[in-house]
Amino acid sequence: MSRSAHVRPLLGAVGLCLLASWPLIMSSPYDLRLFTLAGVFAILAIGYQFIFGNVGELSLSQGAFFGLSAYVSGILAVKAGADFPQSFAASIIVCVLLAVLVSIPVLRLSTHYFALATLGVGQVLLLVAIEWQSLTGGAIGLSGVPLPKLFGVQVARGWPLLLFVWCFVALAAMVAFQVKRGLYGLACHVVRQNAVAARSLAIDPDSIRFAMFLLSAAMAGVAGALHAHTIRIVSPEGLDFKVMIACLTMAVIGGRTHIWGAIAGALLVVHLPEWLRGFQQSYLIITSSVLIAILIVAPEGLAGLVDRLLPPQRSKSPDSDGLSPIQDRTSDGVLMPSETPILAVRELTKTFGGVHALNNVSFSLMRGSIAAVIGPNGSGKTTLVNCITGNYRADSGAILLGGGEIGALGSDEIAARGVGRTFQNLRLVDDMTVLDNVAVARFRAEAATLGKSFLIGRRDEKLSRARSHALRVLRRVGLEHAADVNCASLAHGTKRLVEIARAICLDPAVLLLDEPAAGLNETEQAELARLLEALAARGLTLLIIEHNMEFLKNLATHMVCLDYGELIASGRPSAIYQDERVIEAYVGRRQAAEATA
Amino acid sequence: MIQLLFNTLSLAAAYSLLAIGFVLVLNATGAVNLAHGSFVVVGGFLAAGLGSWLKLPGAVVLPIVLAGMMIIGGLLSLIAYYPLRNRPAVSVFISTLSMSAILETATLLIFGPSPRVGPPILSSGAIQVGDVALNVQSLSTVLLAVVLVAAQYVIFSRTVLGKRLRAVAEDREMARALGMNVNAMIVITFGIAAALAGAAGLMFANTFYITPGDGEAYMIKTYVAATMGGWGSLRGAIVGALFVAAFEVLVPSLPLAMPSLVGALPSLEALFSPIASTIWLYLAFLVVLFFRPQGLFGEAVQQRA
Amino acid sequence: MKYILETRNLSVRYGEIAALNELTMYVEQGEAVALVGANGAGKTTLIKSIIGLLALSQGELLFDGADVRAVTAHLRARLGIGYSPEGRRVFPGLSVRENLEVASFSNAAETRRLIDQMYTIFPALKEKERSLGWTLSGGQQQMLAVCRALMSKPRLLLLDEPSLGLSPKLTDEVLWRIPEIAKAGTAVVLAEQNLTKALEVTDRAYVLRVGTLVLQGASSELRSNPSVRKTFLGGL
Amino acid sequence: MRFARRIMLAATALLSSSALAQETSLTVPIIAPITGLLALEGTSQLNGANMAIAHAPAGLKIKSQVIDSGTAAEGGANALERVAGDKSTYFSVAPLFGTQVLAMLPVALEYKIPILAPTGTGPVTEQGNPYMFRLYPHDAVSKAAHIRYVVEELKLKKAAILYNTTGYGQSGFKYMSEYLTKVGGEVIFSEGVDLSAKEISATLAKLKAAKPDVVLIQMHSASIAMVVKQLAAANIQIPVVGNTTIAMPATASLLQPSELKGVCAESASWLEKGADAATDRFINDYVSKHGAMPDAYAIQQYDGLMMALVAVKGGAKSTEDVRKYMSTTEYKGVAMRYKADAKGNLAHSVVIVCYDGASLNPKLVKRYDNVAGF
Repeated sequence: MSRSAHVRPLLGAVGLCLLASWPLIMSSPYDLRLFTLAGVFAILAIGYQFIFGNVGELSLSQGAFFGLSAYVSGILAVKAGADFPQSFAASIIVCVLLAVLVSIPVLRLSTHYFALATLGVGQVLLLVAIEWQSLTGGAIGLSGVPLPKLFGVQVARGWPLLLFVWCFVALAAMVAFQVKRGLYGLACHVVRQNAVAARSLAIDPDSIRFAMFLLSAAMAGVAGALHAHTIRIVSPEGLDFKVMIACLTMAVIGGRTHIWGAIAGALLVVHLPEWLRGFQQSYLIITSSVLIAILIVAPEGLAGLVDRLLPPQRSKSPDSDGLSPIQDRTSDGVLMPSETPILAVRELTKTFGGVHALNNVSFSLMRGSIAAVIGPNGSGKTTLVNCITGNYRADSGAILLGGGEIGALGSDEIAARGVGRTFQNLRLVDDMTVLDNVAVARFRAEAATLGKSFLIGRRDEKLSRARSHALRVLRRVGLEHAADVNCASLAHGTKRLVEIARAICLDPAVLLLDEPAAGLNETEQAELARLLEALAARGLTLLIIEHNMEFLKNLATHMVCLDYGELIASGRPSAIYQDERVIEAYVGRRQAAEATA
Repeated sequence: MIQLLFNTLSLAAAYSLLAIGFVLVLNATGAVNLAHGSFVVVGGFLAAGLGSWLKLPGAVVLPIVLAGMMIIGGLLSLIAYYPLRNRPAVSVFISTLSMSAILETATLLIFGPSPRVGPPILSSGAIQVGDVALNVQSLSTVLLAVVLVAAQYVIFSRTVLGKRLRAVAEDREMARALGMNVNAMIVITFGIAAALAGAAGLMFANTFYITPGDGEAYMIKTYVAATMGGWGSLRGAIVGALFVAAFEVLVPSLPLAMPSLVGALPSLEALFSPIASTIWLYLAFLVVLFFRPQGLFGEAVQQRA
Repeated sequence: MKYILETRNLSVRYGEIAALNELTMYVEQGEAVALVGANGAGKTTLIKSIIGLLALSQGELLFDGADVRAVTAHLRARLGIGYSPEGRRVFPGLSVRENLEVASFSNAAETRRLIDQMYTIFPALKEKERSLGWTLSGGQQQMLAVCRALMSKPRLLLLDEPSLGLSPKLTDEVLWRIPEIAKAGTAVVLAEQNLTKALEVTDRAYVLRVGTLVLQGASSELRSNPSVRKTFLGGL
Repeated sequence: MRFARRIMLAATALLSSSALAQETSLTVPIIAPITGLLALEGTSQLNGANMAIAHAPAGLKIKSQVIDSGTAAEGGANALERVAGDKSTYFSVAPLFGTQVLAMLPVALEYKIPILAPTGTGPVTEQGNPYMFRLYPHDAVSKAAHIRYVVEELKLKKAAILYNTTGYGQSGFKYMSEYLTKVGGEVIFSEGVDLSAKEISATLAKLKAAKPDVVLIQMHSASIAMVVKQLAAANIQIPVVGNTTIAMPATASLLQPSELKGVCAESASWLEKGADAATDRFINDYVSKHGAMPDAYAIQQYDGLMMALVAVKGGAKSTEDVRKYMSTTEYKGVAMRYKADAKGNLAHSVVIVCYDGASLNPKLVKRYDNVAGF
């Protein structure tokens, strides 16, 4: 840690110096040209990281946007005599418009269907470019695209063009940096790693994916326009699948989430074949072998390799002192247990392939109460939680939150209305700190948007507020000391607490906990019970799924028992513990028979 | 028109071999093998080389091609899949793409850049059936594809090895825990996939010739067929192949089926050019996915909830 | 006395989390042993580490007196460890018969004989012989999973939660075969949440709690031991 | 004896080194697409260029540098930029791939370096670039001859045109349809086929239904062979006049002589043994090295590069000298006489060859010299 703390900044400085001195040392026009082209592709790859890296979608249309933008720029410049700012702007706009159009049918598809559908976009554009000869010049393309001209100043080839392009690289890197570092970037990270968890935190993965797709397209637009004005010809080769492959290779080889990884990937993928040109045809074999070797040695790309050798230093958590206090729904302390049900489930039924996972289940929760759902494995407890939180859609029945029907809402919307949850199999983001895992729950409350994240100043105020809020929640659950630790390195019990803290940070009215005590030792269980009681005392309503009766014994104020999807008992714990059907469901019929005999 | 239907069938037969191999690997490893198109190239050149050297028909050369391709497929899995098996799926995406560049460049270096013609499966020429001349090559392509698909079916449903290959594809961890050597099974699966693609290469090399750069087009068609049919479904792969072949042959020949319509509106002709048909294929693909996001046949294995 | 299975201070970690803590246990030839404990006690972890799907972080694992820590899962299975996993995991696209065939490493005639033997244990499977795995009911799948594990003629059979999701009647049907199997010479390790039934069908039992062994003894004794119920069920 | 031999060796070494001192050293960059979809034509180009270097006039010390331009549009331009600054580089061989040449033109202009490209695609010499030299007849030239042969010799006017949807195919189609209309002919069917398309029976069925007198083709090697083969297989007895690729030995070897019966092709150049010593030397060396007759790309590249080498041998000391020589001098190569017009087009002859159905070697049937476009 301390070694890498010193080495990383040094490495960064050396890398930057190397990057800056590269064209100074290798200063032949040829080297400058390659460096310029690498810059163009770096922009393309940085843009691709938004969709492929930030939200982890394998899009194969980045090349199509790149080629399209080149065509728009080229056609406007050659046929309409547009100047650079015009053709540049138009290219980006056209790309974004196409992205909007494409995203309607395509964004809802999953993985490979998405990949192929986006690939299809490129193929169609390629064919159109070849066929529409009057506009595009057909297969041979359109030549005579001028060098960029800005405010009447011609950007000459060589150094000026190189600097011009790399200014855009810097700009793209800054945009990417802005998007990644704020609360919005955190939300993207959660969407990529765990879309279900994101929804439970009132983050809509779809709208984030949509925004990232458009941003990727816009960046491809920038790169495509610069490409047209750099190589000064537009042709169908720009739309070829090979461009997409090159872009994907840059992102994977460099590292899909690090900005500098995209730049390194672009430099490498552009230069590698050039360095090996001397081998005539065989250079392709060598280049490909090198790529496979890099994949094997550095599975997370060059950036990932550096991270593995020199783990990044964690930024210190913010000092919550000195920040203005935040409104906290649960901390008002005015909401006393009342007799109005905050959450009511009416005749809920859910079947999976003919098997009733839930059959006509009804119950309701009073504000500030702690209810427990018990039942043997496979009795439908988790299904019940998933129905309430909108992860499953019930076949029939109603779910009312504060009197309003929520059964038809998406899970992010339900979370936004005040239903927080934890998961039986923990759904934390392992490569994020505890603090950030919790802070991301403030996404909705802070109204973080992509647009606002562009304008982040020295630091993201929203993120700072979210973090200090999160820190306060962590303090409440006794995890303040672990705030800067990566979740991956936490013990199981601590992870459970982090998930609870994250759900509390959402500031919910109802909190659903799926087996919160599983894997906790007795001391931890006792602490958890105290915490949950304290939360309930502040007006939070709790619904706990649990096997551990010991844990529930003194905690729950109300209990329901499920067996084979049916609610077989409901009432005070003391009554439930005596219920014959419950004992039978749990311990097995024979024993129950013996007990009564 | 019968002739065209027949050509569609023959093309679809060859594409099915490709798509089936692609899906076999997909199911066994969960990985997309983007070097699959290059197997066609390598197999095609192998067939063309052997055919012109031995002066024997394709059916005789076929066993050698199948054996050679099994070895190449197995080797590919050891280089491009095995070291990356626990890595993100997209790593295999890139490594198999790189392998495809290696395979095609090696083919270029060994055989040169000229297109090559493969030996006919049985013989060239045509059989006259009524007033339709059925090309022997097309006929034998369909026949051979049916034989190979049947052989593939027999292997996978009748032999213990085949059943184990299926078991590995369905649940790798469980297969391992029951004593099956999963890594060896995956190597064999790659081998079978490569052999089927090589056989397709042998068929294509005679009718359409083969050049070292042909892999990408075959790859994309295979990818479309496998996805359209439903990710991981073998039945879907065959239907997908039929779909792709139909858009290649039948759609561009629609003006022949309804000459009056096209005659009335001459500008319509452009809508049935081969290029336009390819565009229609992708649009049809989008439409299929819009209504059936899991492809025509859905995911291969249905789980009981 | 040579044990068919023995663990010494066996520990398993998931990352930094200890899932099993210095577990020492043994299984004798021909006996049925229960592993009981609530959810998350580490039963599945132990079973998976015995078959080789999870690596030990420390400790020893002896099968038939030989150290098998370095032996990969598929070779452990061939050495004679049968495994029926939690959640059954029958091969969904294979027929019942095929599910059995792939797990046998004997010659064809012997495989046929074994399959017939399985059908006599669970006649319900014979009726479904040609049906694909996924179309079976939960109970049938469980029977299939048990039979499949027996196809390699194991000397040790690992059963992980065979009662999960089964009705009491079906649970009985599956669990009551265990004494038979053990009597035929195959030692059985049964991981079960259903305490009562587990203790009914086994000779000895180990009680786990959060990765640690808390109790052990003859099943018949444990059944009447009140602290078992308490450990297992908490306050019930 | 041994001593004497040693002296002899030393003497020869001395002699050769003094000869070396008088040699002109130059670097010849050969930029060609030797991988990818145009690898076949690009390799012919490379073979022709290598042969020219092997046959270079005495007194030139040539270092050749082969650079693959691949398939990307900027492939040629990158490569040119790499070699252009070199003092010993007087000119460069450029790819036959029109798009790449177009991208190279601004670079050539900037470095004032002549580029020699055996491409027929129209626009490359329409950019007013004095450093562009086209070694291959302009499509306007070859297609003019193509159409003249069809209309004047074969007396056929109702044509179906098939072409690949590449720059090469589209350019050929454009000129053919334009010229055919000008001389009173008619294009009654035309279709562009993707280079990677394989199954073309639908196109051929439509072609057959259109009942043309003649089939005109502008396609790459595998595509045109496929068309010829399937026309023969379907027994469609319509005369075929194709482009140069069907006259390439590599293409002919894909077909049976019978399938080629009656097929004619336009080609830039046609060599026959015995014409003169230089031609024989070229053919013999080429065949012995590559096992096949040179095709038009190899021949045109050989002639064009040789012309530039002769310029250097003749005293050209700079890129500018080479440009002057190339644009003003008439040069007789093995295939034809080359004389640049104002736009840098060097080749103006076209031949028509036909297959007789008995061999895979076509016969010359018509030569058009100094063809102008319509």
